Amino acid sequence: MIDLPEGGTVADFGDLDGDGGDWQGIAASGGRDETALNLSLDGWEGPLDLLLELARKQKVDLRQISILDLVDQYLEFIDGAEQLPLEIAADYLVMAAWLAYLKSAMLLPKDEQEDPSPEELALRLHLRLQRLGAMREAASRLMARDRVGRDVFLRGAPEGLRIDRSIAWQVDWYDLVRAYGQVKARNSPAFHTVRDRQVMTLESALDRVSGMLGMSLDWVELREFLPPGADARLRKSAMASSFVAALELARTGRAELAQDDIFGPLRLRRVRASA
Amino acid sequence: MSETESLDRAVEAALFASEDALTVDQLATHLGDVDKGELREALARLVAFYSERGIHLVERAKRWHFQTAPDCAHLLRKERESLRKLSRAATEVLAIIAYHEPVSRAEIESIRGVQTSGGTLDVLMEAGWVKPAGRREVPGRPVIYATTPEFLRHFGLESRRDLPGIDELRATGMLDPVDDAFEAEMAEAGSADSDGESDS
Amino acid sequence: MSETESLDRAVEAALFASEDALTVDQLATHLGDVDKGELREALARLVAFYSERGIHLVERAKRWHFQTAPDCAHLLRKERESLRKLSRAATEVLAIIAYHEPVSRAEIESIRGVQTSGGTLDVLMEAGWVKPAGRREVPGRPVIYATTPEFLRHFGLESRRDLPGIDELRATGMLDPVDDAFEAEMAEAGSADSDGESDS
Repeated sequence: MIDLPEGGTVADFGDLDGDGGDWQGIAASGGRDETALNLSLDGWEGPLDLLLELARKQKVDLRQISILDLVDQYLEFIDGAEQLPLEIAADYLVMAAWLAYLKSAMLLPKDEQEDPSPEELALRLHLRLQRLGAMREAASRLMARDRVGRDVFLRGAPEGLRIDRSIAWQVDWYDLVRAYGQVKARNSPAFHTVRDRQVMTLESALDRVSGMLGMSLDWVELREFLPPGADARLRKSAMASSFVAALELARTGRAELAQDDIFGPLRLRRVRASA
Repeated sequence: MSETESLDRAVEAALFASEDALTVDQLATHLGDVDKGELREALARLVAFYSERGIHLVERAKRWHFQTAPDCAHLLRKERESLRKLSRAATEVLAIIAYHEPVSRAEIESIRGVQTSGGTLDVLMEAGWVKPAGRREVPGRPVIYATTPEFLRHFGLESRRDLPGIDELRATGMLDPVDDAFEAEMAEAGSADSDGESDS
Repeated sequence: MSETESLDRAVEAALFASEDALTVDQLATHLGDVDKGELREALARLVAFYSERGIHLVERAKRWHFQTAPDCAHLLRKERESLRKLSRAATEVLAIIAYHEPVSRAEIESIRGVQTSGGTLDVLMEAGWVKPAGRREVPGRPVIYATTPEFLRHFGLESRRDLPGIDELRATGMLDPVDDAFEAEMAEAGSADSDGESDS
């Protein structure tokens, strides 16, 4: 087993017994890394965590720890931890390698040092440890507060405040009457009447046009054949029928057609009997 | 802090946090075998202390608990009115009742041309606009419904005779062509019907 | 009974009876639109009135509730199931979220130097202490986390300003990212070098 003293100021963290769950005392089902680490490393959560605990062992302010000492302690610890399962060891070994490099770099004369300088690397490590340490401290102070359900308690059996909602239904006179109108309209028998629409049949147009042609020898505009005073719809129908009648009369040789320009007025004239 | 004060505080906290009313015995055990005589004195002091407050310490069937002062009880239940528009189905049923009262549910349905759920009538009765008005003396003796004085008040009517007649409705275009009404009906069916009326 | 007494009793009763802590707004509405200024005065009077009692009136995250006095804990604890204890990982993650919020999982991990299993955040969210608080508008749009009013209530904090030591941590740069701190240190070292002797 790895022999490490208990962490100093973090007594409130109880996860050193290796159960690995997020709630102490609840069977471990937690993260793969946590479970594995706890089994073999007594609860150290990764290399940074281990480094922080080692740093605390120097018993000085975190701001004054010796990085060189820390590197030595870490490497010594990893050396001693022989039976680490490989998959857990990986992170720790990467850190060990990096620290070994850092140490050798720090021992080099200044002008042989590479960029970034080992001092800068060490400073970064230092800053990270400080921040992790600060959060760990804060967490333990937070956990030590008077907590609801542990130190202070809420009312055991509150009566409860109730808001009973009653509904005030809204409808106005217009909605009411209109609704009735719609019911009546929907359900009263509906009578559909087809309006009597005035049309001029082709036969009557033929009669009318040929009759009217007989009365004149001159050209007459097609328009003149329409019944006077007819409403718009009848006029349309009469125009269509009269046009077809005109064509028919022309086809059978009883009338001549003339149109001076496209869409111009269409004119008819009776064909005089050659006989 | 005096010893009695400290005991009072402990009793107070224990009764406050307890989910059940506690007997003197339970309290005594709970607080670490306090003398029961002292405990009773503490309870008496607390009853007096809280007698004018919004919460009282009371004993019921030898068990002690805190409860809201009776005159503050109304604060715990608060009525809140929310306005809601009457659904189309309910409005139609209300209109039919108003024009045809008294009517049975079957008659309402035959006028509306669709089934009417019981919930719709309940809403109208809850609103206070419609009430049962006896039974029709026909087989099955169905309940018949009529409007209430509250209905007239709500719509500002002197009497039901003030409702516009069919001819007036037609004149104002309220008797829409069937297609329009049908379209509106379909639109309504699309939106969820809040009082559960199913128009089939 | 004077008017202030009557208001005090009403506030007392409502807060005693409520299952949840109440904001001043909620209280005002519930008590029938009481003036909020007067309400705050009543709350202040009640805080003072109960300060020496076994139960205290406290404000957490702008919500008010009664709870037992902390020094009565030993009397009440024994019958209670003691709180499940959080794992070290979960307490650290909680602290990091509380002191840095809002913070992404990657940021939490960079402080802890170890991956955070999803289960740890789940535990904190299930406890009701942590909630997702949107996404950080950086590539990948990671979810960011923050604490809840329930967190403040559980740990007896009026607001995040009451987090233990937060002012000092902020002043010493402990809540700044390592990169920022590093830049600052280097800048400082640079200026120190320039007015001191340079050794290379």
